[in-house]
Amino acid sequence: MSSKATEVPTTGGQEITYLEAIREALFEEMESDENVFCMGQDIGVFGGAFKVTEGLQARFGPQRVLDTPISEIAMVGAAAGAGHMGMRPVVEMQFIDFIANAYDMITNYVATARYRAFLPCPMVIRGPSGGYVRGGPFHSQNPEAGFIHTPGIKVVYPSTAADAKGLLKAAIRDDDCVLFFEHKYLYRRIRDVVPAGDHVVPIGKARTAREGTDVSIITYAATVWKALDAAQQLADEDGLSVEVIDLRTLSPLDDEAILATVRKTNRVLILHEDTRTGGIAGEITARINEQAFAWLDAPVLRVTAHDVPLPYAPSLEDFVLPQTSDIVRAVRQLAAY
Amino acid sequence: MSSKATEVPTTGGQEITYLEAIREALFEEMESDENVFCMGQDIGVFGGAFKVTEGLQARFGPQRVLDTPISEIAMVGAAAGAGHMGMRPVVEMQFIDFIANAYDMITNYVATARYRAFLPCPMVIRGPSGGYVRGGPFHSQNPEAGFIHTPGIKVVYPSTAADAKGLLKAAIRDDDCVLFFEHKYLYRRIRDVVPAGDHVVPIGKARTAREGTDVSIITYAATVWKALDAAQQLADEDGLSVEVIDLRTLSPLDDEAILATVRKTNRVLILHEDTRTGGIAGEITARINEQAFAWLDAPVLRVTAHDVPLPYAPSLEDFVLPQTSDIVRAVRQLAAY
Amino acid sequence: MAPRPESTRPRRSRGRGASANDRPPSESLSREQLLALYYWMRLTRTLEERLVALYRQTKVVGGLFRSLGQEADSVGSAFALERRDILSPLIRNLGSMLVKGATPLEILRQYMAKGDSPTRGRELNIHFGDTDRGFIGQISPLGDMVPVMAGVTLSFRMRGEDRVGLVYIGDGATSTGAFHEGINFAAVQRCPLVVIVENNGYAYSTPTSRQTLAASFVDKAIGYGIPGHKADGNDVLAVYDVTKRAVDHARRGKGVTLIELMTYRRKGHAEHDNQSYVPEGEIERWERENDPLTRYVARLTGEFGFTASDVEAVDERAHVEIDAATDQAEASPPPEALDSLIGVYADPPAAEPLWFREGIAQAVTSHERPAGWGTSNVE
Amino acid sequence: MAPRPESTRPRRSRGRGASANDRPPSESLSREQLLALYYWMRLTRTLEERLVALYRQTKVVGGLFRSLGQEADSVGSAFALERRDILSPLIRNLGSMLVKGATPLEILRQYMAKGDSPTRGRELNIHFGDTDRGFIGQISPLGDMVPVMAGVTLSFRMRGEDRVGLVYIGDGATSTGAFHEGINFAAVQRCPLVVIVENNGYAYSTPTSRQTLAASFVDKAIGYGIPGHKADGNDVLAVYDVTKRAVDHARRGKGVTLIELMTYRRKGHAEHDNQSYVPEGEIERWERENDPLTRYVARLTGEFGFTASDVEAVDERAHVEIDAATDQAEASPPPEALDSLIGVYADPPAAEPLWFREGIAQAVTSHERPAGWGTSNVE
Ligand SMILES: Cc1ncc(C[n+]2csc(CCOP(=O)(O)OP(=O)(O)O)c2C)c(N)n1
Ligand SMILES: Cc1ncc(C[n+]2csc(CCOP(=O)(O)OP(=O)(O)O)c2C)c(N)n1
Ligand SMILES: [Mg+2]
Ligand SMILES: [Mg+2]
Repeated sequence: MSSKATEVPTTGGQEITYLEAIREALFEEMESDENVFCMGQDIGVFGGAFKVTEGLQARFGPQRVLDTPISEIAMVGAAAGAGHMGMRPVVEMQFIDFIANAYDMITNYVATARYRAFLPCPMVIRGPSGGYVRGGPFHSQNPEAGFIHTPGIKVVYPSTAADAKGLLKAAIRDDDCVLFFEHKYLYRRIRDVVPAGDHVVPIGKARTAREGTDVSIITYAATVWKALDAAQQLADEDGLSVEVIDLRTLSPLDDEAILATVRKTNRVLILHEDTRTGGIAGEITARINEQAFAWLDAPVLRVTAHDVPLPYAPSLEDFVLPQTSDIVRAVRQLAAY
Repeated sequence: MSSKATEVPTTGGQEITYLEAIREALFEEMESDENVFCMGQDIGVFGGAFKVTEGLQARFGPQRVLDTPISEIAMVGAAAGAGHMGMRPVVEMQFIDFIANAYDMITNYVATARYRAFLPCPMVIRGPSGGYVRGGPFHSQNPEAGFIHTPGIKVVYPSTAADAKGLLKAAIRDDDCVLFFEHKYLYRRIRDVVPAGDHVVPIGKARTAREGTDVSIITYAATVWKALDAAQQLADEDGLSVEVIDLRTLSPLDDEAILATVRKTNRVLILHEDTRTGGIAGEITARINEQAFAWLDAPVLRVTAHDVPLPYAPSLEDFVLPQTSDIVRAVRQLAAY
Repeated sequence: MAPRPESTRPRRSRGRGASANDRPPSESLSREQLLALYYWMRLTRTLEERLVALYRQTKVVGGLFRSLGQEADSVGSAFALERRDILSPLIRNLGSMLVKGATPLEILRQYMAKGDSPTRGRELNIHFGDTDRGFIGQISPLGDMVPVMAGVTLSFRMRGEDRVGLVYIGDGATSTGAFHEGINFAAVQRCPLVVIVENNGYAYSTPTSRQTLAASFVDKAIGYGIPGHKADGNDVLAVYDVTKRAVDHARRGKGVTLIELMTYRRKGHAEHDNQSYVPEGEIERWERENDPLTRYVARLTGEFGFTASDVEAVDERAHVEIDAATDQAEASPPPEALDSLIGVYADPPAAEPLWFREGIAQAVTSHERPAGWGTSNVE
Repeated sequence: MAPRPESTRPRRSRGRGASANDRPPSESLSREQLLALYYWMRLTRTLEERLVALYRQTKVVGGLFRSLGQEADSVGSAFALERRDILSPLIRNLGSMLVKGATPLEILRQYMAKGDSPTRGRELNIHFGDTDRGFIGQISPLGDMVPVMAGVTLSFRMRGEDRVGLVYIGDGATSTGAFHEGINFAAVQRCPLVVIVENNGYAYSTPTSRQTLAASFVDKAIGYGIPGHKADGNDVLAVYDVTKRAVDHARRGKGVTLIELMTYRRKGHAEHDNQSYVPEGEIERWERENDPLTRYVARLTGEFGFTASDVEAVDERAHVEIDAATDQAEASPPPEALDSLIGVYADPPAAEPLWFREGIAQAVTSHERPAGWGTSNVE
């Protein structure tokens, strides 16, 4: 363990990794609100499988950084119960893939509690998500589509360190359950400057990651970076001006930002790492159709993973997941439509 | 219990209810293939909460019509294990809402078994689904969106007695896991003539429920009947010719049938009882955009439930769910676009 | 309102030889409390009988679930809690909810899906709660309330509050993963929680012998490393005693206890269920030999020295209360359609009506209604 | 290939006084079988040591999971099965898989994600199976294999087949709902299934004391109404004995048995884990005093009369086999990209490449690769 471990310093104004940004958000919110506590498997002394919670238990004690049994149903249910009583639990899934085990508790109990029983569930479920890391079918999932479909749940999926920190703080302060997906490929690869002070990014607001006028790419999480690479390549090679919208929040969707970019470029590519059928791109396409059909100069197109469980070998995973070259090809097609 | 109970007659050529059609399919498949067996809560002596399996245990014995503990995870997992060994289990969820408890087992284990391990899961998970019956938030769900997103699973949702029988027989014979959603509002309200003999309806093929040339309504399950009512009203009152497509299978979607109707009417309404955001209408909209954008004379529109848990009181449920009047209004809007 | 446990006045002085711990806690109940136990059981039964009448008049929306013959289990256990404690009832714990302060009027409005019911018509039957009065409403997926109550009581422990939780689980629902994960979590976290398995012989049509091979549900306690106790669920004082001891144990920081209460479901799973699967004579035997009200009345008028007219006065009072509540509930309006869009989230506070509902009033008044209920056995 | 249980030849005649049932089944093992037990344990350890070397050379894709110190648990239990029986291994049951016929070559190809590995590069490490040889590969979500094996053995019972199933569960994974639902289902359905809890002290960093309050996992048996036995998991013959008896019990139609094997995980959860959470000296003590190979070698060369060179010959044989397998595995090709689209369903047999992959070859050869692994601790 690094010496930093027991301190969990709060930076601000400095360049830190996506992972450190998450740890800082946890640290700051636990400091400022005694109702915030963390629970999960191996998050205490060990600091979690990815070391996101490293140092938290040393700082806040085992009562507030709680190692649980391997019981995703119980973790989520207990968070809801504690939430009813005014606590603000943050539950870590060791890998987000295991959120499937708590699907009933999340969609049936937590999501409906306020509506049917006027009971608040101010809680966050967070965990390492996504592929490109040779994790195979059960350590690479992007479970957002299974949850944006559920009224009562919010879903957040940041792509930068600044957003990771600011959105997690907003999620912890939100009075409803927020699923906070962390892209594990970005944990230690992305670092950027996080504003000093109490940096909170509002839930429900997208971000323009790159301005452009010819074609829009709407995406989130790890593929934001691929979209930016593709945009640069298309500027260099084709002279195309590509706008990249980073959704940041998947539920509720930022319709305004989506419609604004459609009206601006009239050509939209939706890009996600999740499998194609039933992925969130369909929902966005429908919203664009309903609200901005007249602005479309070309069909809304999707670049997504193939509809297969994510395989493990590099050659297979790379084929199944969307790559920059795919985005380039798709944008060229849209621009030429 | 009716005297019919212990006989489970096979009709064919006669008018029977949607529920009787399902029972007949189970009966016939169990008769013709000794590997087919049923399991579920209270399906044996009691014949199930809706009496779908009434008479089956008397005919086939408790070994093949098996009452299980209240254990949805175990029911699905055990079906998969038995399926690996060459059996063809049919699992009943007492209400389909409880399929959420087995979400991990279905999406992680069953859906991936063939792909990652070359293990077949020839099994059916079936159960009463859908609203309009004052069932409240946990006895009215339409869980299709949570599963069409999962490669490796097929999803079927019939609207007529003939299809209920024919699709269930196809599902039982399919070599992969098929989720078979039965709309409980239709159980005893719909009756139609089921063809005699070994009536099998292929999975993956939609049905034209009504021919038309002005506007297409793409839908499935209980709302097929609302679409037909609306089409008649629109013909009578507006002279509009509305085509109604009954999808029957939701995964895999019948792209050909969808595109054919788009090319024919150039105006499409997608209608589902499920909540709006993340529902299957988005996926269909995206497919139409990608493959038939040039044929669209108007935006693809959606009529769906509102994005709330389904409330129980009649006045609330009726407001939240799509009604015929909504369809009429939406079609008029499309026709006038 | 009958006296609640808070107003405890010892009924008799402590026996000289026995220590406080050995003596059943029920020996400390006041005469008012002894009669209150009967009142809650009678109120439960009378209210359910009224619900049956309303159900037959098709005024109940959806199914009706009875606790006939199980009233002692609900009432005796809930009576062992303090007002600040929290319990999570199941479909057959109407009695527990009444003890915890739910009113017949609320129950009646709930069952009739009225707009001024506790859930404003959003949820079924007795699926409602009130954390101030100390009960949290269940949801239908069985077992889920065990993890939730683990979390409720975890918060008590974390904050050092002197509060205890009580959660019920049916014999059938012990087979769910949620029950297992929740009780294990609560046990290892030493939450102040009492878990009561209500063994009423059946889960819908399924007898316990097809639910588990265990000889007793209390045998599960050792596998969670917690104490387990079994009691006669149709003896309201025995139920009170076993629960009170477990509650005290939890309050002393000793963690979870599993209790198995032996009782019997005399009615079907819901009102529509004809119980064809029940062996002949079984129901009648329980009714004849083991009705919790009959048994308790015998003790009240026997060893506790109440008169028959004391008992009748309680019966009468329950009737009068239920009559009044029924009149009031029947007069309640249905919910307003637009209320259906309010409060899914704290922020935003309401969903927008969808575009095809622009003429909202018209859409609501001209909507179709189903010809009849599609199912009579919703739960 | 060492002799398998099928070729049983009694090692010594039955003791006169003891009945067949009382005598440990291991007394009937032949000398070949006694040596085979050692061979499988040694092969497991040597293969894992080779995997460590390959891991350090970054030839292993993803994490590496060791069973160091637990080899007796896997080998002794799997050895109690017949070839027609089916087991479901966990991440630390490499030894069980070898006994059941998995080859070192398959394991090596799997860990290196080769195109000719048993899953053609689709799944991780030892996540693979073969129903012909009698093992079914696990998936990562813990506990799920218990319901699956309940179904496998349910099919044996339904068809009247003389076959038994064996499923392992970690101390940590006993906390999952899937474990609970699966073992209860199997018990009440009287499936011919043996459930082995491998108590190796930890679940990742979590000691059993934070997983459950139960004094022993075997205490869970009574709550499912099934027999439970506890044994020394580092004594290969004790493991064989306790498992064999449970297997025979299941084969006689008597249903499920729960076995708890006491062992210890001497390595971290995966190779990257530095075990900082382990009390000082604990690992060393287990290594010194309770290594299953060392202990068994002492018995082999002691009471069973084998020579040191008998033992060395086995060690040598294991080494030679692993060397040959390594050379072969390293020469294997990676999977073909297009194979990723095949076999999600029986029908259709393959998915289509998406439209933006029209120039497939180019897309595959020019794709980006991550600069390094994002995680070293995938499981
Ligand atoms: C997870 C889940 N599966 C199935 C059901 C359907 N169901 C409702 S009540 C019931 C029987 C419950 O039996 P038990 O737990 O013994 O409670 P009792 O009705 O006897 O009080 C069943 C199967 C459900 N509500 N939840
Ligand atoms: C449902 C689920 N939750 C969490 C994990 C992450 N995880 C993988 S292995 C492991 C520890 C397992 O411990 P144990 O069951 O004792 O097995 P051991 O590794 O000791 O053999 C955890 C938490 C998982 N695989 N599945
Ligand atoms: Mg019961
Ligand atoms: Mg372990």
